[in-house]
Amino acid sequence: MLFTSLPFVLFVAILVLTYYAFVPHNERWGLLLIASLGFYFFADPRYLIFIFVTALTAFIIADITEDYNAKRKAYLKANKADMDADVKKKYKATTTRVTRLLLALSLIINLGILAYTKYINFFIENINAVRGGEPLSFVNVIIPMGISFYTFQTVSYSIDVARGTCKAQKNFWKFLLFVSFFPQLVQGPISRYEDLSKTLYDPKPFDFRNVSYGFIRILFGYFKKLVIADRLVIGLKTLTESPDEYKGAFVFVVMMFYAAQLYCDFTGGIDITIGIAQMLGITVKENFDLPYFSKNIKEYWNRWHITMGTWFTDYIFFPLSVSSRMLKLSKWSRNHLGNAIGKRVTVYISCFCVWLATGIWHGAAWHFVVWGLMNFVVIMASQELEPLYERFHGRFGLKTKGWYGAFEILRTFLLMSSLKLFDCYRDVGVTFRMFGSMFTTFNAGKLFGGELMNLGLSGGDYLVAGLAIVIVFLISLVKFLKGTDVREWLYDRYPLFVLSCVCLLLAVAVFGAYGAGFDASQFIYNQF
Amino acid sequence: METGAKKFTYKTLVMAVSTVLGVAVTVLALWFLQKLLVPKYQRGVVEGSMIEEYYDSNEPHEVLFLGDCEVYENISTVTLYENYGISSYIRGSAQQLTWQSYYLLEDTLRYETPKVVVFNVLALKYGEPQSESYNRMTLDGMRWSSSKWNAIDASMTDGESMIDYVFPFLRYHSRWDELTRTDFEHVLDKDRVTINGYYMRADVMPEAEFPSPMPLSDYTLPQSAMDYLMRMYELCRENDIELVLIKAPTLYPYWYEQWDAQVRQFSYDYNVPYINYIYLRDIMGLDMSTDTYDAGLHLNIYGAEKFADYIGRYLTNSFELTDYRQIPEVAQQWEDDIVFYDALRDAQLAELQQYGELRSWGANAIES
Amino acid sequence: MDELIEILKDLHSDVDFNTCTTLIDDKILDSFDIVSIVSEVDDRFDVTIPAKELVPENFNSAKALWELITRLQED
Amino acid sequence: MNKKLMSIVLAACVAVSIAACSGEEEDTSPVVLSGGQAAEATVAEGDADAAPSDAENAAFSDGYVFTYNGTVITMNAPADDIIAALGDGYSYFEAPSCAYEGMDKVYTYNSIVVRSYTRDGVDYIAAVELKDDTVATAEGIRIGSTEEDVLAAYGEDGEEGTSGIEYTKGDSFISLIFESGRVVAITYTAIVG
Repeated sequence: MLFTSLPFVLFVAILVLTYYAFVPHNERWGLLLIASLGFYFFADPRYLIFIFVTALTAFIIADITEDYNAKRKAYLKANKADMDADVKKKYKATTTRVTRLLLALSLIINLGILAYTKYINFFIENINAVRGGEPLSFVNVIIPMGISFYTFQTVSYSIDVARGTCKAQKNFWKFLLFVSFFPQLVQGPISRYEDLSKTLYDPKPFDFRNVSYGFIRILFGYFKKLVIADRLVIGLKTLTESPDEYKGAFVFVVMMFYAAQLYCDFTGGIDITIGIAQMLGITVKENFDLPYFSKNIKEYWNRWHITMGTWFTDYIFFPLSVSSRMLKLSKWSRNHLGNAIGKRVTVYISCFCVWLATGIWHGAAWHFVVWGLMNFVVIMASQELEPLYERFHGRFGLKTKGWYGAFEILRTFLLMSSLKLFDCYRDVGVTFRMFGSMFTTFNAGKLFGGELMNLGLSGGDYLVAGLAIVIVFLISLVKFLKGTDVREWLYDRYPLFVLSCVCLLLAVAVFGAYGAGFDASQFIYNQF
Repeated sequence: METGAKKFTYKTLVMAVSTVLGVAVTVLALWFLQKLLVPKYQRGVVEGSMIEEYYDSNEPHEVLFLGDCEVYENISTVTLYENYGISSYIRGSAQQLTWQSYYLLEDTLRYETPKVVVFNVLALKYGEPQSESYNRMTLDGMRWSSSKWNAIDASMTDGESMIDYVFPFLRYHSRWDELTRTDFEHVLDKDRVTINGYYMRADVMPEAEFPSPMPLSDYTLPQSAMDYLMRMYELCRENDIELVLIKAPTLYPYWYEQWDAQVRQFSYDYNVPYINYIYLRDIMGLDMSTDTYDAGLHLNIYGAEKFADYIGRYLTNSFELTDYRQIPEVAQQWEDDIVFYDALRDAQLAELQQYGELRSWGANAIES
Repeated sequence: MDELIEILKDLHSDVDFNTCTTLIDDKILDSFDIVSIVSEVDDRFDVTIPAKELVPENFNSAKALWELITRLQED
Repeated sequence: MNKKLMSIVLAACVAVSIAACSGEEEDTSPVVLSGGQAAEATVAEGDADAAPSDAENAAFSDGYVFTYNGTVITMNAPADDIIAALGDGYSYFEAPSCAYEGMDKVYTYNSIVVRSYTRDGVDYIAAVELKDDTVATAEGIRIGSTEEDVLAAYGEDGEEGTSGIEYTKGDSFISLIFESGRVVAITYTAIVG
């Protein structure tokens, strides 16, 4: 059941009605659980086993861990007087080992399932490539929908409970709802238990404003996704399927199309997710914060797919860089390589690991790995060049000039769009070749030879997509410059709000790229 | 305090009114857009208008023809009336499949019960759904009933879905890019394209030689098609309707002898008349150098009148049909049909005189 | 506390760390800065800040950070 | 919510899913949709750009291929190039489909008949019929071959019809029609999806 399918729309409509009309407030989470499992069931019943096993192991081990931690605390408190520092330390060390083992068990099972389903064939493929001779045969596995997202949710839960920063959920069914909450199952966001649990089990009561906000947000999500993203996909497909026919200036077209397509597809999907949650009175963390208005790549990654970024920071980057081994390495390198370089070694190692993991997380393929590492390289480069920039900015007083800000935004946008080419061509060699062709044989004139009309998009399609992009851009621009949320502005002028809803709905209905004639393309992050 | 409360009610009122208005406008707009965006089948390809047109015909119909272009282009309903007083209707459509004919019969029985149902057997060669565009032309025009639902269910090809038939808007929304003048002119009402289901062509293109038929490794007519023929037979029996099977006198697509034998066997087993008019071309006086408009695939008005005259004689002799020329109320309606028929013929002849070909009908009239 | 402010000043000379209480919320300190702070604190105060303490509440102001350090020292 | 009831519902879900699991194994190649383009990167297949270069139109079909006077004819391949390559020696017939939904074209050569169908304004090869024993299939069968020859060349798993046997391969099938133990007609037909 795709977000863009009619059954899904009906499913949500019926759910929202039932939710408010027939189910008492304290039982609403139960309805959501049934809906979520139903959603999964209709996608593929076998998925349920995977999500069930993941949720159950994380739940049980977290439960045991919390009990154990509580006992340990009580023991320490009760025997405070009798223990000297040494005994205390020893006790602490042994008990910490136990909690660590428990955590490791939970993570191995959860991440093991993820690794097996998603990466086993990638692994075999690469072994075959290296080993030569009789190739190993591929394993027939299913990749459960959204496994990367819900596994990351259980992992963060397990770690937080082990750390004691989060209270464990004692009701398995409630926990299962946290893992399987259907709007975010398809492409995130990756919610933290601490955040989501606040409203998931105790949603806000019916509030007309809230439901209206959610409703228009869903419409806007569909607008971005169906009118823009799914339309541009058609052109992108033509351009990237035969790269050698479309070189030079066309690669730039690919960059622009993909930037718009990916943004609209992904943020549109998140709008639908958060909008549904909002209609249900549940607060889901924002996943985007005007990413294309970033002035540098680091900022970009703080604004794009935020929940993934913070997940990697909190559970890989920080633990890695503040581990005792890393701190020791840091000391060593500072002594031997000098303060300036030494300070960076550990950060860079951690950062490298994060981006390697990010690349792999995006998909079992080398072009993702390369894409991740390219991000690492660019971030490092800009980090190293920062003092230089600073001086440059200082000398010309550029920071204060508005046009320079615009330039920085454009620069970051183009840089990120270039990196995304890896995802477009899905082949490292081809990507480099195509990227190069932009500089060797740009030939802008070719674009106007009528070839743009042969990509599968008509003049009308370009017009509609163009206008829609302008609308999306203007709404973002207002938010960026004035900080105003257009939704709120409209809601205060309610008839305008209704008019906007009607226009959005009709625009999606008529201009949406759905149904016969359009390939039903899935959300980009669907299988992650 | 009081003004506050008043303000509150005023605001709530505005919100309520605009919400209700918004919903109403949306529903209305979607309804209108659906009307605007669905294909109109009014020029060039008119075959999609035929099934719907039946519901506008008020005469009683004692003879009902079912089948594909081999009935709706080959039999002049006006000739049947003029020569024999037979009031008939052709519920034909492009590449009408056997189950579609069956469900169209079911559908027709909701409105009237003919005495004779004539089914053209060419479609028996198809055992599976064939093409979406033909499905649409046949099914979209049906009024909603369980028959329509079942007809759609039996006809859908891979990739089609019921919801697209329930809301044709979902299927045709992307036509906003291709709308023509006709689409705007016929949003709400459609012009008549047939005379009781007969699609007239007055141009002439002599029959050419057909390539020899391709040999098949298996000549068994598909079971699914034969099953629906059986259901058609049973439905007719239940309703005291005489079922007649015919094969129209046109030679292409090829009607294999082995197929003919199977239909003959059915005719023998169930005592249903079956007439293969391919063998009777000379007797009915068909001259395929003048009686076809597309090199022999279909008959033109001259051929259709000859075939209608011939089949009409058989129908009058074999069944007790009413001579509606004697019944003034019906005759009056038929007179109107004849006026339309003659006008249509004259208009086509005028164009042929002027241009040497038809411009407002057929392939030349298709808007792009 | 002064030594801590010094560490922070080394990272961002243009921020008034005595008064600012939104170091994380306003994205003044990024993840790289935090790692630097942890390693400096480890050096100078001999206090290891574990990963679980790397939360916005502990880094939003110099004061909060100082409280964290003293708490860990006592432990 | 009634806890018991819910447990039952969930247990049922799991039970059904396990039952479904033990059912037939679907093709579940690890396809990762990441780029939005419906072009699916099938990891398991490795490099997909190693397309066969010898027969250009083989890329359009994984079915039977017939060669006539050096021209490769593949079912469902675009017809224009193939007809051009076959040269001028044919007689031509065309028949528009009902309601102008396409055009069936028939090209009759000395020893074969080629038929095409229309899809979205483009002609594709629909069928090839072998008319005499001067031409043979790639598997060496010609008019006059015996039933045993056919079974030896194509195997035993054909679908037997009332007058011959049919073998399906990819998006095409070949029909071999027998009369008293000998092949009297051979046709290739495209399976139009």
